[in-house]
Amino acid sequence: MSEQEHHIVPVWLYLLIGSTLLFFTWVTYAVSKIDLGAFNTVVALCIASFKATLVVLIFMHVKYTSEKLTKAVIISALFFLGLLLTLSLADFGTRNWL
Amino acid sequence: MATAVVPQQRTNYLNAEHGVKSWLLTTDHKRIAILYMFVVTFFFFIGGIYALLIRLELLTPAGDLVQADTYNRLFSGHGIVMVFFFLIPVVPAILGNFLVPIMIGAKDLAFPRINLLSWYLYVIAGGLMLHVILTGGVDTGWTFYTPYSTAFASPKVVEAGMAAFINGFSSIFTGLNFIVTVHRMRAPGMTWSRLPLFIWANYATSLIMVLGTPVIAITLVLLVLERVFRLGIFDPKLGGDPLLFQHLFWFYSHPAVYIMILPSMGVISELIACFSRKRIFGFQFVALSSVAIAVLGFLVWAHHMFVAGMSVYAALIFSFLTFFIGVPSAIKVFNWTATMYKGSVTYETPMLYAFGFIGLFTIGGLTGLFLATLGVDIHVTDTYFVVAHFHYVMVGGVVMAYLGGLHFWWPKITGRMYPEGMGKLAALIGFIGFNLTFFPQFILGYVGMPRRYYQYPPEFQMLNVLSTAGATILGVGYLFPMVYMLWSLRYGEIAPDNPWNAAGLEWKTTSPPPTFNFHEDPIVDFEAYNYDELKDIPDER
Amino acid sequence: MGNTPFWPESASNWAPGVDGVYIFLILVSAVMCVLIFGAVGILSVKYRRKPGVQPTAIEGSHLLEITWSVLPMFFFLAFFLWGAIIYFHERTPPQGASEVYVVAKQWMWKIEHPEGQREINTLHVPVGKDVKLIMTSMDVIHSFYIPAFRIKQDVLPGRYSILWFRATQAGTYHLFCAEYCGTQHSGMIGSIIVQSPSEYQSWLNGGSSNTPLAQTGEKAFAELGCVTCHRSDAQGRGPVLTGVYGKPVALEDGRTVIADENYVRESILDPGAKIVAGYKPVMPTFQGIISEEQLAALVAYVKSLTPAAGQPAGAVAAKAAPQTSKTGKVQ
Amino acid sequence: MSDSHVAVAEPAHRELRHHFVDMEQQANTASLGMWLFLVTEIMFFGGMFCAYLIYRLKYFNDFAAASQSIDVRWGALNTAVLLVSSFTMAMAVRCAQLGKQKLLVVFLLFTMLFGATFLGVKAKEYYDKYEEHHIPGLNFNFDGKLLGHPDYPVNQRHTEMFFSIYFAMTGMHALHMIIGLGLMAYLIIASIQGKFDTRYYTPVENIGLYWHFVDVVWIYLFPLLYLISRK
Repeated sequence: MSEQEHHIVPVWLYLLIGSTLLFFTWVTYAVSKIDLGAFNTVVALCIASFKATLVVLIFMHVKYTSEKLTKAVIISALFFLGLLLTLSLADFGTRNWL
Repeated sequence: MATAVVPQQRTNYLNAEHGVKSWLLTTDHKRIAILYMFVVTFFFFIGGIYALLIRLELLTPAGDLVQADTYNRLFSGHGIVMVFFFLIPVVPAILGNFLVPIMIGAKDLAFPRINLLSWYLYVIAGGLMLHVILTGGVDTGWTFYTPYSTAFASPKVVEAGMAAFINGFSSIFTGLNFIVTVHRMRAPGMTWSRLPLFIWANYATSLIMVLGTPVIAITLVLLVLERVFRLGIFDPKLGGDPLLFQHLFWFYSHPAVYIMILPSMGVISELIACFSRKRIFGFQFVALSSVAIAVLGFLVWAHHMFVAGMSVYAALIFSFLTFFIGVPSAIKVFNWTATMYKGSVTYETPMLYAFGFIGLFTIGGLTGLFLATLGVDIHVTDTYFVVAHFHYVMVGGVVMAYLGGLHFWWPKITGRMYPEGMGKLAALIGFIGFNLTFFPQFILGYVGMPRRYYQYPPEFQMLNVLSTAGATILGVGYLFPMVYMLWSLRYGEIAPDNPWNAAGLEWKTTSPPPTFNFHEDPIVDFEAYNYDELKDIPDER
Repeated sequence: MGNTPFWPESASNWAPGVDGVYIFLILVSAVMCVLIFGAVGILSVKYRRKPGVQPTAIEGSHLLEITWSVLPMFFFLAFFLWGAIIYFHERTPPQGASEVYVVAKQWMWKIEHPEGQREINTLHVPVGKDVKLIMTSMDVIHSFYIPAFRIKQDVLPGRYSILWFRATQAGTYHLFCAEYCGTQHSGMIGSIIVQSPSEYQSWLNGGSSNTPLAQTGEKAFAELGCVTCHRSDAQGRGPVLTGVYGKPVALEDGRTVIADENYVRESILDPGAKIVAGYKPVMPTFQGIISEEQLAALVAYVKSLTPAAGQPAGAVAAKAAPQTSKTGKVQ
Repeated sequence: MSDSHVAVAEPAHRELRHHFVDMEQQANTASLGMWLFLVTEIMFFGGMFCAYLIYRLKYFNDFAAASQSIDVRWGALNTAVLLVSSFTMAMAVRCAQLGKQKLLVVFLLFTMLFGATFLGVKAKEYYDKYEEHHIPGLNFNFDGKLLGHPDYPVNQRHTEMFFSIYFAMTGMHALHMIIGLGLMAYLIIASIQGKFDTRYYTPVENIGLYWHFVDVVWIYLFPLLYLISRK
């Protein structure tokens, strides 16, 4: 980031995020022991996405960048990844329908 | 802009430094473009020789010129070399590399050393492919379909796959470089609405390179893992689903045809504007249609798989979506045509190529509709109809545009004019030869001749003979420019800075440009294609 | 056959429809070509450079842009719908079609008729009868293509691909492999011989006496020991197979699948994949034990098990489920 | 050729490349380039996630059984190790921003240490799989039982596919880690040589982005590969 505007994240925030991430890793592990049926996977992926979002926003400074382009780049990557997964599933998921 | 100095005495990017090292270690985008031109042309030759041998074998119904296995290696080599080593890099890596920074008023691409790395990756991949060719070749077709490639084909498929993999990274880095350059390196005043359409087209292409190419890269890695270590991913014998390979392959390889055609469309926009002396009709629509094609291109890939055993519902979805990509392509053709309205049209060689492009691309695009239509596709897919269709788009379209663009910017690149009369003749020969080669293949396809056949029932011979005859004319049409272009390097007329009296930043610098492109940092205070402001300048020469 | 054809022969129920869309497409394309090339020709000549005449700056026209974006969509929609309807019919084989099994391998087509006739690279079919091909491959992907019928279907290893048609014109037609499959790809060709029903009948009757496919399957069913568990009285360890084909089957994990050819095939080769509700996964796999031909015979036999008169189809399986307690659930 | 634009404001930084106007443009350019590279990485791993997703849905029971043969404790430990390394990397970038060169080296060393720990644990896991004959294509033998039917074996081929995908994904991830360690070593050398200051620390920042990305991939790999229907 540029010298004028680069944001120095305070150490306490990094520590907080770091420990939150570790805590939720433990949560993932603990929840996996409980039988929630199909929701085990849902919960695990939700936690993973939460953790990933924290890493991207704080550790990777996306929250602090004034550059909209960075956000656009990330969103478009997720969009096209979503296309790959959903349109492939459109085939594999409906093959036995007929 | 200073114009008083005699062109020959000025230092330019060609004579700024001398020696092999100054070329092989250069980070100047213009020199790298020249490096690409050498290697890409070389691979075009290799692919062309393959094409020639294929057409010779198909002259007679019996398999008589070569062995069946040899023939399979011929069409596979032709496909791999032409797609990965010619069509994908030809316009972006040569013309794009040379022009993108100049057209936006930058000194170089954003990452000059990565640009050179791209070229080296391309050369390494090309060397690997050449090694495959010289040690027996690969027999999978350019599509590498599993389980044939992972369990049956010649073991060379591993090396060929790696060649395509490495080449993919060359393409990724070029695309990445272009996107960053367009975002970050524009000269003061060069707003997005002032960007030439060639830049828009290359930007859209770069999006596909960055988003699509990694998927083919990992697919090839998985293919190699399955082939070498028998990791079960695609092979049904190991529990896999071969259709997954086809999905992943076409997720890249369908958008890849837009990697090939989009920059060519950008070239055509430049040519038509210049030789009609007008701003492109519906500029914003043409610009945005490039981006629309890039995005929609990712929604249609499975139309290659209608008979592959895919879900009926998925086929319906993909067929439906495929038609939408016809719209932005049609927008381009209509707008190019409308640009000539109330223009001042001249018929220099580049314009003839542009006419040729519109003709061939229109036919190629319309036959694309046939293939998007499910019932018809079932009959014509995997036949010569498909072969004809994609040659109309990819060879008719891309090569026409490349040659048109090369003639147009030749004075800028080399500082010499090409011989105009020979140029026109070559354009005409190429157009006739092309149609004679590939139009009969539409008929062949609908009659039912499958592609990748080395021998065929005798009733198909007549059309195949026509096609082979056309191919020889086409070969002349492509070789001829190479001869007179080389000739012009020494004997061609010295080119003025702006021989076409064209708009655009690249014509505001000297021919050839200096190492950092401009003698003074440009400031853009004019719209793209401001031909109405150029009209008072007297006719050149 | 020295004459050069410019149009393929038309010999199946699909040909008129496909040709219809194709001609429609050609007409629309031809009109488009005339319009575009005409416009390019006229504009480029009319507005060629003339001394003293300056070009007029024109920005564009939103109305025009919208018109030529939206107008083609109606044509596109027509192409899509027409093509999709044909395709949907092609993918929904009718009841009562004669079911022929096709096994593709490098580089030949092995064909087995329900009556037990076997052919290689040749397929005899009668005029006017629905024929359904149940195809699989022993090695790589092939594609069964009959240009005169306008139909094509890839043949994949490890599963059945279905294709159906009704021949309308007697004659001999090309059979091609349309998916590249190795050295002799272009040699993997054959003929489709379409005969009048009477000729076809005499072809069927000729030659050595054949055992019908389902009967071969029945024999294999006994020899392989299938019959010990899959008893017809609902007392076996496996589900009753009578009347199962074509009906929905409730699975242990709560899903329901239609028992089509691929389901029967999978159940023989990978019995653990879809366990019928109320049964234990005790069946051993037959992967690698039986050949594609035996498998085809078994599938044909299972399909032939229609319930006796008065007993509604599928009733047995449905009845059997509730009385056996469900063992664990798969999640 | 005059670079008059640049020369007016302040003396050009020694790391300013010829084709940029100032350090800000150069840093923004490099940052965008890195983000786009990460996009390609997302799509690269995306291909494998696609394969994983489809086969997981298709062979759920076999995948679940195979997944349970992996020791989840090692996976959880590795997740924690990698998250901590991400934290130290973030701290390293912070030191670079503030010009604390010595501390920068210390944090980079810690990041390398945790990265190496991750790889060590991964190697141990791989070795366990080798001992258990769970390496596909290499005398693979899986004697797990079908979920809910302890007497009935799972489909060998489909569990083998799970391990194919497991090794492909974790292997590709580990390769990225190894490359990351190499880049980290470069950063340490460069910062000891004094290449970075508060106006130029782009390599630290970009390699940091790369490292966090590799972490994010693992955040998904852990539940997807280790925790399929674990009870």
